[in-house]
Amino acid sequence: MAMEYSDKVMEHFAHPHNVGVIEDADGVGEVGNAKCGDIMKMYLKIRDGVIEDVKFQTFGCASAIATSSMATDLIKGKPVEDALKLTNQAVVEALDGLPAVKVHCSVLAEQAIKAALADYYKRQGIENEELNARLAQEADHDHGVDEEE
Amino acid sequence: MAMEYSDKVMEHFAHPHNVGVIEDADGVGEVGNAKCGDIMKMYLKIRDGVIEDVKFQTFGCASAIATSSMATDLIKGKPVEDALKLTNQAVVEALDGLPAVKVHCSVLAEQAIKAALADYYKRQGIENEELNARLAQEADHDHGVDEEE
Amino acid sequence: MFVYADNAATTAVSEAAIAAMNHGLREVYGNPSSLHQKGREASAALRKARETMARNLNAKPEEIYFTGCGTESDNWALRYAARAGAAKGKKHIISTPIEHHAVLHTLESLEKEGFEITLLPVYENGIVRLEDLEQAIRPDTALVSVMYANNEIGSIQPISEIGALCRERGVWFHTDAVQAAGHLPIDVEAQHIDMLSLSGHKFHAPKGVGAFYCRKGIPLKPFIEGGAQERGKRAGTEALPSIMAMAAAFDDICSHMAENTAKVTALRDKLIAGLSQIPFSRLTGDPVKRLPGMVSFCFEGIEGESLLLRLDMAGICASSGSACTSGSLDPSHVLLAIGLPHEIAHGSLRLSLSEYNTEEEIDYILQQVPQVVRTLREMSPVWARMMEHSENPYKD
Amino acid sequence: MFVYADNAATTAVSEAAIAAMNHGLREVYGNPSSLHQKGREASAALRKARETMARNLNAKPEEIYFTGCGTESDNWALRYAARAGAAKGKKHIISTPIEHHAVLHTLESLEKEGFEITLLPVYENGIVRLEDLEQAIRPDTALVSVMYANNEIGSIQPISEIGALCRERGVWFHTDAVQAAGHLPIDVEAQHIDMLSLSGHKFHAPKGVGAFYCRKGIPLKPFIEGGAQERGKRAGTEALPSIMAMAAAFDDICSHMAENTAKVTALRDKLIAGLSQIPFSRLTGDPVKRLPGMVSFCFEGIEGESLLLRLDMAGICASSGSACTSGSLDPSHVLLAIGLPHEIAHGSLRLSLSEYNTEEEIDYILQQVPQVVRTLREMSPVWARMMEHSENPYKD
Ligand SMILES: Cc1ncc(COP(=O)(O)O)c(C=O)c1O
Ligand SMILES: Cc1ncc(COP(=O)(O)O)c(C=O)c1O
Repeated sequence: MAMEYSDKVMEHFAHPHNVGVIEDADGVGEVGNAKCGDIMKMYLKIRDGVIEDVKFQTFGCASAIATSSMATDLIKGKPVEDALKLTNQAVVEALDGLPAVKVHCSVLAEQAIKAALADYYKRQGIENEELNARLAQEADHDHGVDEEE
Repeated sequence: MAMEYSDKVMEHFAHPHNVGVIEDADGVGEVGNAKCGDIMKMYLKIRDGVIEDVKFQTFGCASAIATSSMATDLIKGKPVEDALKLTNQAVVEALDGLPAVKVHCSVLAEQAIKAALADYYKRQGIENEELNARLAQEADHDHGVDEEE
Repeated sequence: MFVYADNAATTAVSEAAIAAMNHGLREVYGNPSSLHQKGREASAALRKARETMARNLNAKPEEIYFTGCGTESDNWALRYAARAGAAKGKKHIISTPIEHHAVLHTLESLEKEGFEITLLPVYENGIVRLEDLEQAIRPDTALVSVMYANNEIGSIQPISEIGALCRERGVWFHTDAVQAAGHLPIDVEAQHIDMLSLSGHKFHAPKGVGAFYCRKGIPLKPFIEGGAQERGKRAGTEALPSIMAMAAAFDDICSHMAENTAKVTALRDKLIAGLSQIPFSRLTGDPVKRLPGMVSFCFEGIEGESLLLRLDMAGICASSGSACTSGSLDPSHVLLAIGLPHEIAHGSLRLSLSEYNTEEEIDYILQQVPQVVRTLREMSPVWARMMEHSENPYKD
Repeated sequence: MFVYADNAATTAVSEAAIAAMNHGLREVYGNPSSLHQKGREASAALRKARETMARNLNAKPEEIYFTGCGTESDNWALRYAARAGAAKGKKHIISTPIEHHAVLHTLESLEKEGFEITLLPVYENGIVRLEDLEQAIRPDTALVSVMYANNEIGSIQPISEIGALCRERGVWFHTDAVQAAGHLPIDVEAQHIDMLSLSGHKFHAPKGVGAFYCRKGIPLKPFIEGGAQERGKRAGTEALPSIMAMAAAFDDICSHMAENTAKVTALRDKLIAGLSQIPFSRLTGDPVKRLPGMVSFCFEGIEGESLLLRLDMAGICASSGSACTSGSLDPSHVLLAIGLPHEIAHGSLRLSLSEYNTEEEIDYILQQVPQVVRTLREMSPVWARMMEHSENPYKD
């Protein structure tokens, strides 16, 4: 049976927000790989602990593009602490749901943001052990999930 | 797939010729059995070696009735020698063919006539060895065929 | 006059089904697996049809699988249950001798492959007894398959009781509901049915589409393998227009079941009463626990095909035994299983009614059948012999 | 503008098929097994449909069996040949890695059941080589199953040569002709085909009906068991209206094959030429030995589903890989088998045309696809990386 995307997903897919590159980004994160069919790259501009600007580039299906768009919307203008707490569930909910086989896209969006934040911390000379550990763990986990499909 | 009967078969089935009983018959023959779903009984009135009258009773399918009707038509008014030579193929041909699964009905008609003729010979005190032998053999053969279906 | 009274063989297609079919053919022609708008449209129609089927069986939509015919559903149930059973060392299957060939022939094949098959007795009325089933169930029983209602004599089995017993004993229960669906109430939950087969063309949907219900939790495996259609359980592009037509027909007939049953039962009982007047006739199957439209008789001294073709000449479409076995030289296995001798079983007639039949048609049948029976008896040597020992009712 | 360009997934139903279908639904509603007039009418229509199918394949009517779908035909061929082979100690089957899942998944099951499967290489153009087949055939080879034309890249196999080789070596040859039937000439005699599968909905018949050809002399056994339909070889009441529709559609398309091929090939080649202008694009499958309507491309740096849904928004129905595998996370097994790396295989687009398509539609596709590809590339990090090493064609 054909998958069904919500209107919200289709709206963000058709007219994604925050597409592009920030040349002088303060943090850049990329997750996924082309072999699996999804790559997301996030660029953050952070001033005074607030995400002033965010842009993304995504190679992937409609839900990968839509979750990228929605996730960037959800963190833009927010304090870094809030962005760190963004979950993939929050992205899925904001999009009025995703087909089961596509939920991994929202995980990727969450991870891409965290990877960009980790990069930001690193550039700031801050080692956020917890974040790094979680990212490493999730990358493993995500890979596991992919293999099960 | 539904079996298909020729118009000739349907005509003889709908309006069979020579149905009935000859009370003072010179020869009577019955073949088949109700278990197999076909019984034919033939009555012959013979004068001067000619089949003056013939009647039949049949319990059976449309082709059993049609072959009885046609077989009696084919021998009525004919010399006994001709009746002895009647083959089931001749009956089938006269009916413009029979479905493969129904050919055994024509065999039954041939046998019924032969049985009636054997009875006639017997009553005349003539032992027609050849006829009796053939009847016995055919009865076996026919039974064999039925079991193969 | 033309009377179609062979609804157990197949039914005329309803206007509701034809309309749904044409909508499917003209508009919803996409492949439900396709992602584009035509595919999504098709997928939505498929979902709706599945919901409709489920609702009318009190099943969940994800428990319904669309198939190519009732026979495929039966094959699937038996082949799957056998395979799953064998994997656990259970190679015993219980059924009845009056199942449709779709079940019986598959059981014969399974027997050759090493399964043990128990066929429960069905007695003169064509109905199994619970105590027989109770005794037949063994620790290695993989499946009980008992048809809901018989296609030749219309007898209805105690499905709820069988379901409850099987559930209690932890044995899967499949029912071939091809003749029941749309004509008798079905509630897979209340009746504890684990698997069920149905076929559209027995309730005014087109031929060539069926459904298979399999209770959630049973780890069903495909019978037809390939693409991921039907949640990976039944491959092959879905027969969407036919499926839409079947759902429309099923919804239609299920929502009119009470009134249809009242009407058809009245016609049936009038016909049964009238035909019972024919001397040396007998109703086959249970007089009460029978399908609303099923009139099945044996007339002694004559043979079914002749009867059927004479009625056909009079414009009445009927059947002798099951349509599938017509053309065979043996009388129906169902009539033999209920203990009729061969020679009587040969004289069977089945008139199967639907809500499309009218009282005038019944009157016409009641005028024709006795005449035809009489004509055929008058040329039957078997009848003649019977009359040597009885009073000939036709002597005037 | 609305353009349906997904004819390899399924086709719109033709007027000829709809008319035949409705005739079947309204008039010829009897069961072909019934003896009465409605049954004989149905049986005659069935015979006519069988003759029509046979004539257009150069087969004999008694070599044609109607099935529920192409998948059932494929399952039947493989399961039967495996069983017959096993009985003679032959447990080796030869096929290709680009078969439809109806074949591949059945082969996987057979492998688990102890059969040995050889999948011939298909090279970059997706076509098997005779010398590979010649070497693969063994004394214990039970069947060679090679599809006539591929459903994703359209490559056409050397069927006549394969048939001749198999005949010479005494091995049964089955071909899945689901994509070929109605679009490429088929002559089962001249091409030495022993078994062939086809499915109506790929040539403007409704979904849910297929056919299986099996050469006379092969002692075919049923896959679906039950009643005596199809000369005892395929049980289940025949899907008569769908069968009539399929025969009408098949006759229609086969008798217009030359003109359809000319028209569709011209549209295809125009579309291929136009899409080849897109930088970093590549045609998949053989450029010449391909289905008349099949346009299959990979566009680097983007992903197929996005492409497909953007085109859908523009009114163009297309597909990425096979409709059956859409929704899976893996790229198509066909594209991988012809050696494309995963990341490129993910960017596949299939536009499959029929004779219903027009030149304006092609122009419209040619206007939309490059735009959509460009838009998606502009948001793709993969493309951005590629452009670090090349001249960006979109830089103005
Ligand atoms: C090559 C091929 N084989 C088999 C099939 C299966 O046909 P169906 O879906 O009608 O069962 C298809 C289409 O889906 C196909 O393209
Ligand atoms: C009781 C029963 N089971 C199964 C079937 C098979 O259904 P189909 O012919 O649609 O495959 C029939 C009818 O033919 C039937 O009456």
